[in-house]
Amino acid sequence: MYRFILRRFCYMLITFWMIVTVTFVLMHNLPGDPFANSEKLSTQQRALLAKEYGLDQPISVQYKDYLINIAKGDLGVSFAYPTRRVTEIIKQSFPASAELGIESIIFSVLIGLILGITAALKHNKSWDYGAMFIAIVGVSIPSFVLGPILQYLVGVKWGILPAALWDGPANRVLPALTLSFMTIAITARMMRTSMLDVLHSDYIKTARSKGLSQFSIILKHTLRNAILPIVTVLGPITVNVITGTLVVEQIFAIPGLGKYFVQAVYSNDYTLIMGLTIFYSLLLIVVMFLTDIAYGFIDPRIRLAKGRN
Amino acid sequence: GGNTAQSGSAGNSKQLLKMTLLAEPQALDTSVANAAVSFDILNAINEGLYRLGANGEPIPALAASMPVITNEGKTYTIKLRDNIKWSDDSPVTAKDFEYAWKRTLDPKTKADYAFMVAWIKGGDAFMNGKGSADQVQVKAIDDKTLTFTLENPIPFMTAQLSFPVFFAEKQEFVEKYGDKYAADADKLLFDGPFQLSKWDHEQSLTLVKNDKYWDKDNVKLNEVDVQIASDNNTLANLYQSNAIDVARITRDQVDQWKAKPDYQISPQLYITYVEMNEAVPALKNDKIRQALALSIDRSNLVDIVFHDGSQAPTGFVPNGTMDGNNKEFRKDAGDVLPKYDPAQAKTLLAQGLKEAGLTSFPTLKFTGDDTEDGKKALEFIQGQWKQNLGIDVTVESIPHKLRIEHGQTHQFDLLLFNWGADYNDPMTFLDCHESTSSFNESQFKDPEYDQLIEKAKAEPDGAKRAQYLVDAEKILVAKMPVAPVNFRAYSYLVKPNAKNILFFPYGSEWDLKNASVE
Amino acid sequence: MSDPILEVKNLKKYFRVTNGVLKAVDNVNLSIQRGETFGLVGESGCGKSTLGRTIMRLYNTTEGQVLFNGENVHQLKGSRLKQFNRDMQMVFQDPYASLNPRMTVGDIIAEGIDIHRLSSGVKRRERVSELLQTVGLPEEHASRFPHEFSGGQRQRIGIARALAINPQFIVADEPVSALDVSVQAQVINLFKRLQEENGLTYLFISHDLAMVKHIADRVGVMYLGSLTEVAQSHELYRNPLHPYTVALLSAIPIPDPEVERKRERIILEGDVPSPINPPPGCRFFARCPKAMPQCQVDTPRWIEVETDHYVACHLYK
Amino acid sequence: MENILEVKDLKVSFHTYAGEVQAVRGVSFDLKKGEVLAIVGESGCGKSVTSQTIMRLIPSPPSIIKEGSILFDKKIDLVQLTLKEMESIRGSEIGMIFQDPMTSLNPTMTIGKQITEGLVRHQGLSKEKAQKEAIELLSLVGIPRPETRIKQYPHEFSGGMRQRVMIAISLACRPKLLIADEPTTALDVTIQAQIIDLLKDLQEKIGSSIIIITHNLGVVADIAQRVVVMYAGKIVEQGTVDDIFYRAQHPYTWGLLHSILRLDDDEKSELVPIEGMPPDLLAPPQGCAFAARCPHAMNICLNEDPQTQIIQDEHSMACWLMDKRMRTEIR
Amino acid sequence: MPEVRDNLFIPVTKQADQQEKITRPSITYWQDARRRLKKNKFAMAGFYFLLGITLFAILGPFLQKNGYDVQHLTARNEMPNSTFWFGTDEFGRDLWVRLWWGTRISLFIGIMAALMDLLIGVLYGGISAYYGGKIDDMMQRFIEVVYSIPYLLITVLLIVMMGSGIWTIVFAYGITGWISMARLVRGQVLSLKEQEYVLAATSLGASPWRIITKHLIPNALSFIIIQITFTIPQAIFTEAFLSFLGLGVKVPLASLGMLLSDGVGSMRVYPWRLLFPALIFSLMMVSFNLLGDGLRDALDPKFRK
Ligand SMILES: Nc1ncnc2c1ncn2[C@@H]1O[C@H](COP(=O)(O)OP(=O)(O)OP(=O)(O)O)[C@@H](O)[C@H]1O
Ligand SMILES: Nc1ncnc2c1ncn2[C@@H]1O[C@H](COP(=O)(O)OP(=O)(O)OP(=O)(O)O)[C@@H](O)[C@H]1O
Ligand SMILES: [Mg+2]
Ligand SMILES: [Mg+2]
Repeated sequence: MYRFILRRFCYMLITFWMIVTVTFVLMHNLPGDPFANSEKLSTQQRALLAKEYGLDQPISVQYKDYLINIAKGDLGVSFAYPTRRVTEIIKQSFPASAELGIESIIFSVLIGLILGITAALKHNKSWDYGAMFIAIVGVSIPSFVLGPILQYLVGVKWGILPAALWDGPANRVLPALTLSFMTIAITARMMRTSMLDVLHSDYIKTARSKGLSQFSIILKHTLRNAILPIVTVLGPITVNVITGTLVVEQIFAIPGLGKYFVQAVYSNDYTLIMGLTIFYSLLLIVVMFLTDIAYGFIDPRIRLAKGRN
Repeated sequence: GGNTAQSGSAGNSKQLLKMTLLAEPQALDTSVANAAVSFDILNAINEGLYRLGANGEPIPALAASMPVITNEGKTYTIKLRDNIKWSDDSPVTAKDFEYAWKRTLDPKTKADYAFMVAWIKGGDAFMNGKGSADQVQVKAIDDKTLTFTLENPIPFMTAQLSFPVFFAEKQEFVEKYGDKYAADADKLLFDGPFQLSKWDHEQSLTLVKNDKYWDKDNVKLNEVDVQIASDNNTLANLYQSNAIDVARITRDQVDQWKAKPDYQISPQLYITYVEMNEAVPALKNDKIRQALALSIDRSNLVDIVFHDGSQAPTGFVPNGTMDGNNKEFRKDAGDVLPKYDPAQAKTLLAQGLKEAGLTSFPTLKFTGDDTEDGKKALEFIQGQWKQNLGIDVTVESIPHKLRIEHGQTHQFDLLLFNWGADYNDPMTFLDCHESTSSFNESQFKDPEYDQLIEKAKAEPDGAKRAQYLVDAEKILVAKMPVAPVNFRAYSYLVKPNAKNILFFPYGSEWDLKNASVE
Repeated sequence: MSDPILEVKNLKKYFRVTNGVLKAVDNVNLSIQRGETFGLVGESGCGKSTLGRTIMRLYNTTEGQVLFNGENVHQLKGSRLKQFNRDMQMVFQDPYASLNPRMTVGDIIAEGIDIHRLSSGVKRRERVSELLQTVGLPEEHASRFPHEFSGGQRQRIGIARALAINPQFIVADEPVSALDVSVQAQVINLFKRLQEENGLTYLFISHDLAMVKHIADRVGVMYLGSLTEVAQSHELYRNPLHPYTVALLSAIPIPDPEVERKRERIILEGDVPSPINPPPGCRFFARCPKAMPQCQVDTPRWIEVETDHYVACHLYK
Repeated sequence: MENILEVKDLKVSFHTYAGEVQAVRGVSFDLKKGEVLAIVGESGCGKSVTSQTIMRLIPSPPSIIKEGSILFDKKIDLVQLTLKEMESIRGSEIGMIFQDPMTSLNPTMTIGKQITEGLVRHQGLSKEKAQKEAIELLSLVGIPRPETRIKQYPHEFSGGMRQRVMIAISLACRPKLLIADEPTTALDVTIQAQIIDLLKDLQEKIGSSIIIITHNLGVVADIAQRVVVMYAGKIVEQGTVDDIFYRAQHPYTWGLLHSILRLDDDEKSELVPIEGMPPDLLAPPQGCAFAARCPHAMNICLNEDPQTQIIQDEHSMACWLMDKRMRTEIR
Repeated sequence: MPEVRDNLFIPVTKQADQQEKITRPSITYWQDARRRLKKNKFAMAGFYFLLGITLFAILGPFLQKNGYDVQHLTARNEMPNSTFWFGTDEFGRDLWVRLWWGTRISLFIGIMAALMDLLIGVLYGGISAYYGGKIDDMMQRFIEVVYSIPYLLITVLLIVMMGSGIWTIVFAYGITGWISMARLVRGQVLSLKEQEYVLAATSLGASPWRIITKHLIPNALSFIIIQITFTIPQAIFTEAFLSFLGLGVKVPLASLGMLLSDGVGSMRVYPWRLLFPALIFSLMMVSFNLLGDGLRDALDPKFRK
């Protein structure tokens, strides 16, 4: 087990280092320099600034310094927000994104599972087609269309929920719903497929032959096994949802991390770009690792295979 | 459902006003602040020596009275009020101003707007790392008296002292927080009408009335809740659902609201024009440049692309700009820009091409911002040229920052450019076309024009100076290095019960000192 | 008259798996004479297929050699390798997985012909028809797809594919175990007929001892990666020496109620252990009814108890 | 002796996109108390469908029971029961063992849980009692250290042990009838012997009647008292083991017996396969389904389906060769 | 009991051929799949919708005399009428023409993405799995790296570096979009190469090239086709998303995504500017999904109904 974790960790470091390097190279090939952002600065001033941020150094030195800083857990100061460290920006903006992402994942898993299970249990009947149609429609409406429509109808016209902003629990509903549409579709389809697989498996026949009721078979034998494949994709999906909230953030005025992914590139904010990449990939790697472990908890076969060492 | 503007949520006795900002203020450090969103907040929580009135006139704020100006309009001596205090109860002194201005000039501070403070003698050298702080001619004579000397006489200097870059900063406090100064609500000192009580980055800011403010009796609002939201639709929707009291809107929302009492227009000292790079052979010819300018239907452009109260330009200096002699510049100069005339443009183009020895107009690149306005304007102008002159340009929209760099390094053929005033004077729009200016992106070179600008800069007499500037603009019209397409305005929705919110044409967008909710 | 076509010497094939080393084939010695049928039996997972595939060069060896006509097959290169590929062929266990579902039967059978450029055009077609007839299928079937055939027919197609390049030696890896009893005989008869007609040599792998007894001249019994006993087939059934062979023979039910009623069975205790990181000593130790303390420590040697009757067991000295 | 099960003229079909698959086309047989009955026949002849229809385990749709009755314990017609009523019979009155022990157990549930489930459901035992019972069952089927084993998951068991667990599950409520659908096909020979031995042993101890489905005639000879031979969804011959092995009358049974190799057969005689392949049940042929492969087929076989005739006591078969009009020479 | 005449009790004489008669009708795998697909009403509906949309994307603009960029400043924001079938936008441009042009662009991007998938994804996954071992290990690491860099970041970086436009979007998709295809193909090839028919070919001495082209690719093809039917809508979706961020194709050309994000802004005043693009977009997406689902069911023998 230790060896497994150690190996995994080494791989993680290598992947990580490559990501840092790739981004570093890409970033330094961005046209423009970070201080082109203001019309008002004179050339001399810019040179002074560049010097202060070490941008006058050869790339190799900058690269080395950067690696050293990362090792120390220092992601530097944002160029565009000079009073804020990159770690602070992430710390301040991530919670909203994470909350939104997780809420939308909960939404989509709940609705997706219900749709998927219904479809599988009523395989090839109108319920199945209906559920799958909802799922398909879900993937067919871009969030930047759905968001404004929900905002106007629910928030303004009917006045049921806040139209935007990030104040209380009621403010979460619309953005989370908008964000979850895509994942609802994905989970619903996956759940349907894997439910069908499980329902046709031999051990369900065994369970039936014991005289268990349909309900307890589904509850005790089917769900747990059918959810397994979804657990594996849920991790990466969650990360993507958390960081891919840009559109929803903008529409619903949510103080999340998403917009920085675009903004940082536009403002040549080197430190922020690097910081975001590192944060994202770290998140992804860690989540995938956790997913593996979670998978082990649900599926005893995996638990043992790893534990044996 | 529908429109409930009249019963706006502002109708409360709590004197709570709900505002929005389009973006997170990047810095609330008065030296570093560089955007309207920051200026808006700084104007509320701090105060300069003067504050602008409803008509843009300077009113003594922390200063006790108007400055005493000597030395041919170059030396200013200003007395401070007696009862002015920082929020930590220490008095605001002239020293705080001296410190703040020098700090702004210090290259280490990375202040975008340092160039304004550099109008003071010795400032420019220090700012560019060549001089020292001691050589900057600003001095606190005693706790209550500040004096400084300018390089050139500047007629609008008193008004300009209301700009946040000229605010005071307390050395002790700034140095205590170092890099983190002004990064959060608890790392700020206040001497303005409000205090910043809460700052949730990227989300909201909460302002509460400052009880230590010298003029607190005239401050009616108890609290201002400022949410950050940028999407146009979202703002309109929030306004309509009474979640905010003030919203800036554009285009389609304007159509929806313009008949309602909520709707207000605030003209800006802000111009949009097409830069034509004279290094490109086809654009060297005056007639070709004029043809390009004449073939743009500016009134339609303003209506389609901006549709927010913006005006079709009548010159290079926008409406509302004062001439430094207490008159409006546009009234002096008149409507100088030639009218939209496709036929004339066509003839000019033909003549121009012949003069330039070209058989046809080359396919040039037309670059602009990738903002919605920017893209729409590019699209429109491209269509105009195509339909009126039969010429093709390839359109390229790029991020704002990249566009600025392209401009400054002259890597463009045609460039859609926005320029907002830093101070209320024609100079801010005209001196960038001087051949030596680092903002002379079109590489326009006209010795006569340069002379006029230089004369105006050194001229202490207001009337003469204004005339030089009027003449300079005429040269621009004749040569047309840039083709103005828009005098910008902003459209606002304001709940009818929210009173006395001031909207400014430059610098910060709004001022809430005297605002109230009925 | 010793004319070995194939010799396997100290062959080992280990697989690296997540939790250790899986010794699928461990120290196997074997020699097969030209023209004979060598049967290989043993329970599922004992390494029969692995042995067959290693001989076929589908796997590399971990240790040891496979000599085919005196040449080490794992060191063949170039034209010698091509010749080897023509000389030795394999028939697979699963008639459903061993035919490419996207190729016509004709193309499947002619694959070897195409690879070795033996013939083309009309000649190739003629050869395919001939092969189809040889395995008892009408020649029109050449244009059909595998999924249109029954298991027995598919297996015959697999055999035709192997025969197409005139091999001397065929490794038949459980060629009939996936078939219904009623069609197994079709395929077995075909194997026998082909051997008579073409003088082929077979390595016939199966877990059905009755089947192996019927077809093989000599039989090897495998247990957990190692050979435990090798003998002439009638000798092995009449006089099994290794306790495992004895138990195996007694475990096979005989389709005759009279016999079954009278028969005394040796039922082995326990299960086949895992081949991953196996303990030292005799592999059969844990289940052996005649286990001795020595068996747990020493790996038994390979000895010839009688002429041509080899066994690896401490019971025999 | 008393019959525990009477299957009468059972017909089961599947509705598929290609049409109606007539998997079982009129099957009748009886099972006596305490008897072991074997059903043999080629792959796809309807053995599993028959047995799963008894348990009503075949999903409907796509399947339908078109005709027939399954009288269980003299009084209940299983065909008429609702699924709810059936649930109380499954596991408690009738137990079932499936072919593949590797996939028949839920991989994410402990063995103990899987055994006790049925007990809790049918006998209303408390958790602890059921647990004790499970331990007992495991030792009954010969699994060492059952106390620790019940907490383990299926993947920690070998194939043979899993099949024992399956047996323990199916016997948990001491059912009157046990159906074993190819219980040893997926297992090694030595393990197969263990399992068959165990089944025989348990049958004596518990006294259940057993239907064992297999195509291994050796297993049949070992364990069964009576045999049903099926071909293409019909019973072609049934009788005692001796009837079938020594006095078989149907050409298909002959073919089956001939194509099997015997270990104790000394000479290497030529094998006699049954040529051809079974008919497609989508469109079963007119007449006798075996006619196309039958070496003795007559014109009538291609046109008319033979009726079942009793030959002697329990021995019956369906073939025109037994017809009185049949010329004796051929026989 | 039917009447049975004695003369029927005569042995039949059989030809060998008759014994071997194959009862299943002789159709190829693809014919079988096509038949199953044709039976799937939804998939066929999707297919015909797509066909129609493609036709209109090609021919639609010619049904109107206006170019997509011609501004009718006197006819701005017009409702659908007999001159402008789908109305006009704020520049007075014909939305009918613009819409079909946009559809054309979106479809083009989708198809290019599919080609990328085939070119990069299939090749990458195939090579990685076929050679296995160290090569596979390294190639998998690389995939991990690409996968772990935020997709949006890469895309925006690229657009900033190369300028926006159709080709940039296609290129950006090419950098990240092929990963799922590569993974899928890798998984397929990994299991296919252990199939006995591949081993059989190996033992016959087949070259890697022959194995890849004759055995591996044909058998992974159905999965590849299905993946492509998912890739295409995904690419279109991505472009729409980028358009919303202002990173789409160059004006005055507009993709479907740009028309949509334009339309959203003015949906309350000029609803038709959202309605028509949204309708076509959703129809396209739904159709691709239905067709993809149908293909999956049709090509997978397990899904036989
Ligand atoms: N490629 C491989 N990687 C790892 N282990 C393998 C591999 N191939 C076979 N094994 C293992 O090697 C052992 C022997 O396998 P092999 O297939 O040779 O057995 P077998 O005797 O042919 O069994 P069967 O009768 O089931 O075909 C088994 O435990 C199997 O799991
Ligand atoms: N779900 C189903 N849908 C359609 N046809 C089916 C289904 N289940 C079984 N059949 C058909 O019913 C017939 C009988 O199948 P059954 O499973 O009973 O055969 P079997 O005798 O048990 O064979 P085996 O020995 O392979 O288990 C077969 O032709 C099969 O194709
Ligand atoms: Mg094998
Ligand atoms: Mg069966």
